[in-house]
Amino acid sequence: MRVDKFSLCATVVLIGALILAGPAAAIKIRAVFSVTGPASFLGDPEKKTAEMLVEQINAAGGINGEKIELIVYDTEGDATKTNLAVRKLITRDKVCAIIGPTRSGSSLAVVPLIEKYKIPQLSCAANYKIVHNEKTGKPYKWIFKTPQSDGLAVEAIYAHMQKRGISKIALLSVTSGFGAGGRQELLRLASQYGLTIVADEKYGPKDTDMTAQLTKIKGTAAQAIVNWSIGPVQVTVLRNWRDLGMRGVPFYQSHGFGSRKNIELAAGAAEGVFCPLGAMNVAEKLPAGHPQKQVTMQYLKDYKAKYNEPLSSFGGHAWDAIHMLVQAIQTAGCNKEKIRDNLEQITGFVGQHGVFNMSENDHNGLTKDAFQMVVVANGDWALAD
Amino acid sequence: MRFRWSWLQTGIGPWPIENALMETTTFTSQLLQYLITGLTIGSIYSMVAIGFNIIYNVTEIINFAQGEFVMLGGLVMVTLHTVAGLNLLIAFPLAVGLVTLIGVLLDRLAIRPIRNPSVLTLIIATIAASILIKGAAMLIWGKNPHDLPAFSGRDPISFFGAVIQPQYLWVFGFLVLIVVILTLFFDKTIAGKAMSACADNPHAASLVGINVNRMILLSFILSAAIGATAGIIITPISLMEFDRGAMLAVKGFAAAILGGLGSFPGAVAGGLILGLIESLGAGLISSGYKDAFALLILLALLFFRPSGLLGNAQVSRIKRF
Amino acid sequence: MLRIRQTPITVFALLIGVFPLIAGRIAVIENYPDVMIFVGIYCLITIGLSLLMGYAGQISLGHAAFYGLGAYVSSILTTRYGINAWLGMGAAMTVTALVAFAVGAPSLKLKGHYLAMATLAFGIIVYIIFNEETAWTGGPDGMGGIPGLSLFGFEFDSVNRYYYLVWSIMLAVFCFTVNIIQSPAGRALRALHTSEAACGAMGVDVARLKVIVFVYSAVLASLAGSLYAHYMNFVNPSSFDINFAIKLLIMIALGGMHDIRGAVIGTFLISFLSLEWLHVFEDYESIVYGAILLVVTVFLPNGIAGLPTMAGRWLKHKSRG
Amino acid sequence: MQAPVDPILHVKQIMMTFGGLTALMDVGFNVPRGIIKAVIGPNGAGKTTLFNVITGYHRPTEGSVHFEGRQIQHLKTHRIARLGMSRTFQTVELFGNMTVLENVMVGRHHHLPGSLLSCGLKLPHVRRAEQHAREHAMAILEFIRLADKAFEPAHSLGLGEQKVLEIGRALATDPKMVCLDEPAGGLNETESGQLSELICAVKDRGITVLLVEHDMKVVMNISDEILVLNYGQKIAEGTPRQIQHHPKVVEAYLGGDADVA
Repeated sequence: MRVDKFSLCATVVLIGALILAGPAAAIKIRAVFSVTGPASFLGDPEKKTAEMLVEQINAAGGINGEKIELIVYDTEGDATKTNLAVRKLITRDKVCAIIGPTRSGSSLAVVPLIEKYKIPQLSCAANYKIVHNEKTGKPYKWIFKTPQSDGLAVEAIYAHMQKRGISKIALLSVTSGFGAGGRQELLRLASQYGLTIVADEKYGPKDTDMTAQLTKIKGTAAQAIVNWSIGPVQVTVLRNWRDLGMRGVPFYQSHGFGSRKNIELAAGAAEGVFCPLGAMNVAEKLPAGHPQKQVTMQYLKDYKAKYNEPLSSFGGHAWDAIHMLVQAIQTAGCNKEKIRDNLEQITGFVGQHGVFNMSENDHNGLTKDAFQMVVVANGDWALAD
Repeated sequence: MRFRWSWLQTGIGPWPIENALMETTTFTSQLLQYLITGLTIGSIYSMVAIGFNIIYNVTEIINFAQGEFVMLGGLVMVTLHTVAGLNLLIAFPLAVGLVTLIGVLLDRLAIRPIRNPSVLTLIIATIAASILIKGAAMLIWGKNPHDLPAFSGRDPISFFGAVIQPQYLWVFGFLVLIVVILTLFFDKTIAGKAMSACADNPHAASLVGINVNRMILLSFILSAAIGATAGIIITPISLMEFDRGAMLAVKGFAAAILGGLGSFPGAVAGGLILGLIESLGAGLISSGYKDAFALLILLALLFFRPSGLLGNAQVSRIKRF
Repeated sequence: MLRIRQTPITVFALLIGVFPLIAGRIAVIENYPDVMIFVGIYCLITIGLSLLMGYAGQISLGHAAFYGLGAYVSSILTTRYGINAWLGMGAAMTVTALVAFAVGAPSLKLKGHYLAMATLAFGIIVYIIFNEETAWTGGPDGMGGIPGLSLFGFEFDSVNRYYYLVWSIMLAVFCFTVNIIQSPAGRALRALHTSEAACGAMGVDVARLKVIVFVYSAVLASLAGSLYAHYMNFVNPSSFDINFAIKLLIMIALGGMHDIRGAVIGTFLISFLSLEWLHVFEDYESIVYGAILLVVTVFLPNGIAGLPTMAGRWLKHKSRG
Repeated sequence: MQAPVDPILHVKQIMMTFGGLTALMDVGFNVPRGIIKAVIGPNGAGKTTLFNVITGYHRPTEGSVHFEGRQIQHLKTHRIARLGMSRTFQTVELFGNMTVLENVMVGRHHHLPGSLLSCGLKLPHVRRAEQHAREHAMAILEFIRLADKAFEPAHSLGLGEQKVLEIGRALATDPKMVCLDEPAGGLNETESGQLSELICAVKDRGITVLLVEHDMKVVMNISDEILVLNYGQKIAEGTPRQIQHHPKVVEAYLGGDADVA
C-alpha cells in the first residue's frame, strides 16, 4: 500500500506544529483578585501588575524555558465567589500555585480550602490572621502573604509617635475588614508604646462625612489621630479634619493611603499627614544606596509606560508575590511541596514593600523596617524623620 | 532630603502638644457641630427622598436607580468642570441636563416597554437599570473616586465654636431652592397640577384627559434633575465614585418612608431627621452603630405610625404594590 | 389554577441526582457541582421567599439577615461551645424563628413599600451587628474554623457529598412547600394575595397566616445559612448584606413571582450568571448582568415561569390570524 | 320555619366617626332569626359603613354589636366569620386567579386542618378533610348553579355569576347569617331576578340574610324587614309595605337627588 506523500507531510507538519505551539505544558498560575466590585481599586492595579510581569517574564523566555500561564479570576471581593474560584482552580485548572486574593475577608475565607488541598498561596491581603493560625500560634503551612501585616504599620506609627512624645491618641477606622483589622492591632499594641486611646470612632465605607466623629475627638485630649481606612473615605476624613481646624492634632493615615492620587484628591488637606509606606511609594525619594531603590524605580517606570496611570501600593503586593513565586518555581518546577518549601526559605528577597525573610515561623517575612514613615509635603511624599 | 515638620516651617506650629488643645471645645460647640453636620447630610438625603417621591407619586414605583442619578450628577460634573474645564455656571446646568437625559432613557427603555406591569416588576426593572448604569459608570470614570472643587472655596467659616464648610451652605441653599421651585411648580403650573392629580388618583387623572405617560416621563425628568443636583453639590464634600449610588438610595428611601411616602414636606423632614440621628448618634453614643440607630428609630416609628410621619394612610391605601 | 405535577419533580430530582456524575467527566463544567451547592443553598431561601412574596404577597428585604443568623448562630455554637453541628443548626433555626416572629408580628401590619423598608432596616441592623459585635462574630474579618458536617461518622467533606446533602434537603423542602401550596393553607395564602378583606370574611386569620409564612421562610433561610457556613467553614458579614437581599429579590422576580418553580429557575439562572458565566465579560460584567435583567423584565414581566403561558397566548393569537 | 324570639343580631346605638366626619349616629336595630332584612338609603347614607362595623372591618366609636347574644364589635373579622357571620362585598372581591371551586373551598378554610407541618407532610387527615371540603364545595356550587364552571378561573365569569359565586363562597363557611353588600348592583333584570330567587333559597336553608341594596324591586320583593338610613341616622324601620309609605323615606328619596325608588 502506497502512502500518500501529501498526507504524510501534512501529518508531520501538524504534529510538529502541535509540539511547537503547545508549549511544553506551561506553568499554571492563577490569581484571584477583586478586579470589580467594592474593592476594585485594590484589585485592579494588582491584576495589571501581575499581567505585566508575566508578560515580561515570558518575553524573557519564561522560567527555565517554560512559559507561565496566568489567568486572573475576579472575586468581586466576595467570600463565596472567592471560595468557588479557588476550588475551581485547584480541582479543574490543577494549578501550581495561587496568588491573591486581594481582600482580607476573601483571603480568610479560603484558608480552610488552601490547607485542605495543599496548594502554595501568596495572598495579597494584609490581615495577619491569614498567615497566623490562632490555634497553633504558627503560620498556616501553605499560606504566605506579601503585604505587611497591619501590626507592622501600627508599630511604625506608634514608634514615630513615641519619638514625638505623644501619649494620648484617638482612633478612627472604617467598618470594613481593612479598618477592623487595623483597629484591632491599634488597640492591641497601644500599651506597649505607652499610648492611651481616648477615642475609638468608626464610620461606614460609603459615608459622606465624618465631621461628627472628628468633633467628638476634638472634645477629647487626643494629641494625635490615627485613621485606618481605604478608598474615598480616607480622603473625606482628612478634609473634615482640616475644615474643623484640627491641623494642630497630627494625623496619621494607614499604609492604605499609599497612592499619590489620594494626596491629589485631598485637595491640600493632606499636607503634614503622616503615613507608613513601603519603599515603592517613595521610590524617587529613596537615597541612591537604598536596597530597594533599583527594583522600585524599575517597577515605577514599567508600570507608567504600560498603563500610564499612577502607581498604587497595592500593585506592589502583586509584584512581590509574582517575583517570589517565580523564584520558588525556578528550582521546584510545578512541585507544590517544593514550591512551598522554597517560599519558606526565601531570604533577602528585595521586593517593592521591603526585604523579605521568610521562615517557618514567619510567612510574611517583613519587619516594621519595611515601612518608611512618610509625610505629605507640598503635594508629594517626603521621608519623615 | 529629609522633611521636617511642615507646620514648623509655615508657622502654624502645634508644638508643644498642649497648643493643639488651646482652642477649647465646649460641649455646646460640639453639639452645634453635630447639628450642622447632621443637617448637611440630611439635606442630601432629603433631596434623594424628594426624587423618590416624585416618581412614586405618579407611578407607585420606588425607583432604585435614584442613587445612580446622584452618582451620575457628580461624575458628569467632574468630566465637564474639571476635565473639560467648563465654567461652573455652564457645567452645572449641562450636567443636570445630561443626567436628565438618562432619566428619560430610563423611562423609555426600562419602564414604558413593560406591558401590564406589577409594581414589583417595575422595581426590578429599576434595579436592573441601576446595575447597568453603575457598570457603565465604572467603565467611563474608572474605579477610583473623583473630586470637584468646592463652589466657593474651602475656607471654613467659624460659627459659635463650630465650623461650617462653605459647601454646606450651598447644600442648604439648594435644598431650599428645590423645595421652593417644586412648590411653585405643583401650585402654579398646569403640568404641576396635572402631576398632583396623577398622584392623587392616576385613574381619574387619565379620565379627565391627563396624559399619564407624559406625566411619568416628566416625573423621571424632575427626579433625575434633583438627583443630579444632589450629586453635584455633595461631590466637593465627599468625593464621588461609581458605586456610591446604592448607599445614598437606601438612605433616601429610608428618609422618604420616615417622612411618609409621597409627602414632600415629609421627605424634607425625614431626610433632615435621619441626618441628625446619624450625626448625633455618632457623636454622642457610638459611631459604629450610628446607621443602626437611625434605622431602629425608623422601625419604631413605623410600628406606631405605619404611614410615616406625614404620610397619608388613606392615600397609601389606594396605591398598588 | 396551580397544579404542580409529580412527574416533572421526579425527573428534576433524577437529573439533579446524576448531574455530578456527568459533570465530573466534562472538563468545562467540572466545577459545576460546586456552584450547584450554592444554587441549592440559595434555593432554600428563595423557595421560602417565593411562598412569602409570590403567594402571600408580602415583600421582604430582610431575608439576607435570617440567612446570616442561621450561619452565625450555628457557627458560634459549634466553634465556641463545641456543640454538635446538627444541634447548632436546630438551635439556629429556633433562634431565627423567634427573631422572625418578633420582627414579623409588628412589621407585617405594614403595607407595600413600608414593609419593604421595615424589613430592609431590620436587615441592615443585623448586618451592622455582625460587623460590630467582634467578640462574637469576629467582625468584618469573619470567623473561621467552622466544622464541616458529618452523620454517623460519614463526613460530608467533598464537593459531591455536600452536593447530595444540600440537594436532598432542598428537594425535601421543595416537596414540603409544594404540599403546603396545594393544601388549605396554600389556598388561603393565594387568596390572601388577591384580597385580604375577603380572606378575613372567610374566617382566615390573615395576620396569623402572614406571620406563620414569614417565620417559615425565615427558618428556611436560617437552614440555608447554616448549610453555607458548614460548607465554607468560614463566614463573614458581607455575604449577608443588602446586595444579597436584593439578589434574592431578583432571583424570585426573574423566575416568576407567582410560581414556586419560578423561584428555583430564577435562582439557577442568577446564581450561575453571577457565580460563573458572567466572569468572561470582566469589567463589562455588571453591564451585561444589568442588561440581561432588564431584557428579561421588559419582555417577560411574569418571569421565566410565565413563559409557557405567554407562548400559549401568542400561539393562540397566531392561529386566529 | 319558625323564627325564634331572640334576635340573631342586635345592634345597639352605634356611633362611627372618621376624623371629624360622623358616618353613623346612634344606629340601633335587631335582625330576627331566619328573615331577610334589607338596609336601604341614598348614597352616602352609611350603609356600607354599617356593614363594615357589623362584620368587624371597622371598630365603632361608640355602641355595641351583639351576635347570638355575644358582643362582637371588638372582634377581628375572621373571629366574627368563625362565629357564623359571613359577608360579600360591594366591589366583587373574588380570588380572581383561582378557580370557582377553589374560591368556594377557601370558605371552608377554618373547617380544615391548617398547620403547616401537617399540610406540608400531606398527612392522611389533611387529605381526608380536603376531600370532604371538595365535596362540600361542589354541593354548594350545585346549589348556586355554577357546578359546570367549577374549574374555570373566577375572573372569567360574568359579573352576575361573580356576585352569585361570592354568595356561594360566603355559604361555604357554614354561616348562621350572611351580609350581602349590594348583591344586585350592576346586574340586569334577568340576573337580579335569579339573584332574588337565590337569596330566598338561602333564607329557606335557615340562614338569616342582611342585605344592602339599591335595587328597590329586589328589596321590596324579598325582604321581610327594611331599615332605612339617611345621613348616618336611622329614619325608618318596618315591613316593605310600611316603608313604601313612610313620609320620611319618601322625603329622603325624593328630596335629595339620589336614586329614586
